Order: sequence, then structure tokens, then C-alpha cells
Amino acid sequence: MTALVAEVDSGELSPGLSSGFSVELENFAGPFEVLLGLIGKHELDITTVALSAVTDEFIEYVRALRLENSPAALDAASEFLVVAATLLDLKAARLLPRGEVDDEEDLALLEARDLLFARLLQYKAFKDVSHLMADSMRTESARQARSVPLDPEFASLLPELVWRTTPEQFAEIARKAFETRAEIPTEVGTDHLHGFAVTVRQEAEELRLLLEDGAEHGFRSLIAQAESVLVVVVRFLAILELFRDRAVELRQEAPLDELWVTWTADSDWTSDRLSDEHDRPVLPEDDAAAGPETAAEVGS
Amino acid sequence: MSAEPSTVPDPDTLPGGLAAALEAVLMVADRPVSDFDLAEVLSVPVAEIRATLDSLRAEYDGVGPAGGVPRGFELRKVGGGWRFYSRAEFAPLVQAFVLEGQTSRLSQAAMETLAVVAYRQPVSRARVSAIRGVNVDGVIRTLVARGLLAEVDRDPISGALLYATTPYFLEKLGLDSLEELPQISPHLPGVDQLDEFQG
Amino acid sequence: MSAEPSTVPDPDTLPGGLAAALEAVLMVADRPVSDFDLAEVLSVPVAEIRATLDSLRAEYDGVGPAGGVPRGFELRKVGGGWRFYSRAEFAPLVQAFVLEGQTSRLSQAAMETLAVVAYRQPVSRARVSAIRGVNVDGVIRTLVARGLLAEVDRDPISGALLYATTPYFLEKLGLDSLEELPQISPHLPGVDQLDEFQG
Repeated sequence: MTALVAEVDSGELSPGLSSGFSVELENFAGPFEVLLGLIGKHELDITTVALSAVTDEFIEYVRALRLENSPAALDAASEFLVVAATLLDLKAARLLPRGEVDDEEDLALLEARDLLFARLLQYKAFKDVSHLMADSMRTESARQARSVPLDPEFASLLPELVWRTTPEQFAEIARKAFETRAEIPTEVGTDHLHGFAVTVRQEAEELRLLLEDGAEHGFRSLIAQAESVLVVVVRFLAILELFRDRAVELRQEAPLDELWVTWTADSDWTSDRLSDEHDRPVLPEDDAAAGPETAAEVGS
Repeated sequence: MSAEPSTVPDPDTLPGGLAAALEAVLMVADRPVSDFDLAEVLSVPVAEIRATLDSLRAEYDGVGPAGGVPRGFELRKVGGGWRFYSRAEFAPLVQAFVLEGQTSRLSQAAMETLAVVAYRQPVSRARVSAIRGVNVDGVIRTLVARGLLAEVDRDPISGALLYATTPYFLEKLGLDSLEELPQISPHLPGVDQLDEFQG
Repeated sequence: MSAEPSTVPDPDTLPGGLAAALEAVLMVADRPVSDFDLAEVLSVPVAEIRATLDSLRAEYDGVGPAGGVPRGFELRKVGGGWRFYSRAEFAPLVQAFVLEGQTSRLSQAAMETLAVVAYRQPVSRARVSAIRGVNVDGVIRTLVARGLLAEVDRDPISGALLYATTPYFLEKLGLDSLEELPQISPHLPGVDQLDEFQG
């Protein structure tokens, strides 16, 4: 992240980022960080920030990233696009005549602005406090806790070990211990319930299995196994999400024609990359308000 | 399995009394030991344990009634219990002998993630991601492997794993409990309204 | 005192002087430390180190010039090195504390950690942490205390301690040698790539 911040601080925002811009995912600090950097550079109070300058610069920054960098860096930079989209909305909102917010859409845009500010303020608070915590840790690391092996005289007093594990069982424990690394479950299976939650993430994973061969698949074949209309809808939304994440390419010859889907993401792609609004299934009564993007409860 | 009470001598009958008994026990501890655990093992009221540890701490710091110079070690109450530490002033010397446990500095990303979890725990990765604006899966995995965070629960609705800080985290910050974390409100204008916005 | 251009401060300039510096080091060193090692790192003649340690020992035993009562810890020279121990008189109390909460069975976490070490030995704690995804320091200490694992070596590069299983472990499993451990499939996802994980 240091590279990003340094660049923002030094004002090197115009295309010409060749000066050692490198993104390491571990250290990638994200769009809020960059936004804060921009705001700092303009010495603006983030509660009253004039958005247009920051928005233009931010979009310019994203564009520069896209022009100048390898696909790997682009991959990391894709996180920017969500914020860039919000900023674009905000910019549009700014063009609206002041005071005329009776239109539902205008209201939504203004709310989007408040939301972005709120998130930015919140992020700034955590960032500030993380510096305090880092200071404490640094001070604290000068002290070393006593942690020494138990004297043999005491160790020998431990009760004799009861051991009933056979070598085969032991090997099985080892096998599992090595395996857990590969797949850490992030959700509990709910299939045994009467109705089950359909999430965009789950459907994205399903799609991945179907598409991973790299061939072009028609949408109809992708929904052939779907158990319900809701699964079809959520699966379609998942395709849109995957498209936004550049995990798939879409082709459609004519309106209402077959939609052709091709998998293009790297082998290390996981559905965790999809934006987080999807991993919280909503209750049925929330469906209308939450919109189709989240998840739906399937009754039977 | 606990030892028979009869075999454990009354610390007052031993040379050095309760203070020395506490020193002896803490000498073999490899984690912070709470007042209560000490009170139970020694069969002494918690209040007496606390008072004795407080005066030992003062004595080691060279500020006890007897005065004197600070010792090279100190007794501290962190992470919910008492433990012996080397005194900070001697860090360069100590580091020449203790290789293990010298943890490399955490990245800024890791510190921010840790801060969010500390103040919002128990919390899902998705929630932390939303606050930080980036995917935090890798960072959280590192923090769990470092022993600073732990998976503590699952969200009853989404089934998502929830993360919280560990006693080890408190120790690393030199805090006895989460209540001692610095207040976040001064850093957070309009904090009351923000909860509604969290993704 | 030699004027080494090092970052290690002169102990005489620190509060408590050389005695406190020795206390700091010995309180947290995880194995006995020799006079010579102490002399070298502190840049103090060996004779001075020995004299200071002897007077610390006498002070802790309550027989120093200042008199006083024995402390709960003592300084002992064992196997060519100095280390803090609980004073022998308090052994019954220390035992009670050590045995508190101990069971005759290994926890699931301990069993898994043991399995990882068995199939990866010799291996550092950091590496086992990375494989298990949790901090394993405490568990490994338990396994060492139980005689199932031993420190066998140091990593030539990082200096980290390396752990391996013991003959007692083989005895418990009923095996003659490590070669008799059942094979775990080399095609398992994860096992091949594990070398990439560096805690």
C-alpha cells in the first residue's frame, strides 16, 4: 500500500504510473485509502468535501491504472471500480438542480453520497485507531513474556497419557489436518432445512463448476438443473456479478437470443471476490426492499 | 485433574509466605494467570492475592515502601491475568537471547483489520471487508495464524464465521481487557448514525 | 569493557545496572544461558558476570548481605547455564497449579498438531501454525511437556527451533520407527503445495 499512498500524496495521479507501482494483495489498502489520500491532498474536510475534483481525479487514477498495468495489477485494482461507480453516481447527483429531490432517483443518489461519506468517516476512524494500536504493540514488543518449558520434575507429574489412537486413525487425523487448509468452509449447509437460502455466491460457485472447462455455454444449459424459478433468477444475477468481476465473458447475437457464457477468471478465483452484499441471505419479507441482488428464501 | 487439597501446604507456613508462593507459581506459567485461578490453587481469598501481587509489582518496579532500584523483570496484569515479563529497557539485550516470539511487524492492512475486529467483535469477514473497502480474507487468515484473532462463532442467520480478538491480542497490546481499548468515538464523528450504514 | 560498536547498551547505564540486565535476560530465556554467552552479549568480563549472578542467587535465597526472606524463585546453574526456577519448597503448590485442568487425554487440537509434526518433521512452530491456520505455540509446549515432541534442531536460516516426534510417541502408537507411519496420499490437495507456506 505504501506505493499507492506515496503516489497519491505526491500527486502523481496523471497517467504515468510506471514509477514502480505494484500491488500486493496482502497490502492492498483499497479505494477508501486512496480516497482519503485524495481528500488529504486537497486539504478538504471530508464532511464538506467538494466531490467533483476528487471524483474526477479518482476516475483518472483508475483509468491510469487500467492503462499502465499488468493484468495482475488490474485484478487488484478492480476493487476500485465499485467505488468509482458510486462516485460517478454522486457526480451525476451534483448536476441535479439543488433542492429538487422529490424524485425517487434523486433521493437515492443523495443517500448514496451520505452512505459513502459515512463509510469514509468510519474507515478513517478505524485507520486512526489502528495507528494507536500499532504504537501500543511497538511499545509492548520491548517486553518479553516469560514462557519457558516446564521443568522435567513437574512435567513428569502429568498424568500418564491415555492413548487409544491407532496408526491408521492417526494418519487420518493428519490427512484431515492437511486438507482443512484447502477448503475452509465459510457457510453452513442449509439444504436440510425445509426451504433453503439461495445466494449469489453459492450460485456463482455452481456456475464455476459448470463453466470451468473454458467452453462457451448457453444460459439455457446452465439453468437446466435449477430446482426452482428463484434459482434461475439468482443464477442469472450471479452471471451479472461474475461479469462485473470479469470472471466471465458474455455474448448475445440479438435481443432475446441465447446468452453465451465463457469462463475467463484465473484458477484461483473464488466467489469471495464478489461484493459482500451477497453473503447475507435475507428473510422473505425483505425481498422487495432488498432487491434481487442479495438472496431469497425458497419455500417449497 | 486437581491435586488433593490436603497435599497443598498453606503458603503462610513457607518461607517468604504468600508473596513467595505467587512468585513460585508464576515462574512456571506460560500464559497470564488470573487472580481467581491463583486464589483457587493457593486457597487464599482473591482480595489477598490481588493485594500481594500489587505490592510485588511495586517492589519490582522499585516504587514499593522499601524503595530500591527496579529489577530486570516486571510483573504485569495483561490479557486477563498476571505474568512475568522482562523490563522494556532491556529489550536489546533480551533480543540477543530470545529468538522465538520476535514477531515481525504487522502491515498497515493487518493493523486496520485488527482494529475493525477489535471494535466490532464478533464480526464476519464480509462486515470487515465492507468497512475497509477491500477483501480481507487473506489478512484475516494471517491474523488467525498469528493467534491474534480466532473464529468464535457463526452468524445464526447467514452462517458466516464470526471473528474475535484473543487474549494473546490483549497481551500484545499490553491491555488487561477489551474495556481498556482506546475510545474510538473521538475519531468517529457522528458515530451514532453509522451503525445503520454498515454493509 | 570493550567498546564494541553494537546496538546493545552498556548495562551500567540502565536502571538496576548489570544485575537487572541479567535478571531481564534470564527471566525470559527459554533455556539455560552460560556465563560466557552472557559475558559476550553484555560485553562484560566473565568474572564480573559470575560474581553478579552469585550475589543475585544469594539475595534470592535470603542469605545476601541485605538479608531478607527467600523469594519464590531461585537462580540455579544447571548443565552449564543459568536459569530461573521455582524454589523447591514450593513444589507442592507448583504441582497443584500445573496439574490443574490437566487431563490424561490429548485435546483434538493437540492431536492434530502432533499429526502435522509427525508427517512434516523436523518442522518449526511457525510452519505448523501456517498449516493448521491457528497459533500452535501453547499446544506444542504441551506436547513437549508430555514427551511426545522434542526440540531437535534450529533452522539454519531463520534460527527457529525445529520440532520432531520422540521415541515415546512411537511407543504410544505401537510403532518401531517413523517409516511404519501409514502413508498419507501424496495426491491430497494441499500436501504438495504446503512447502509454499512459510509461517
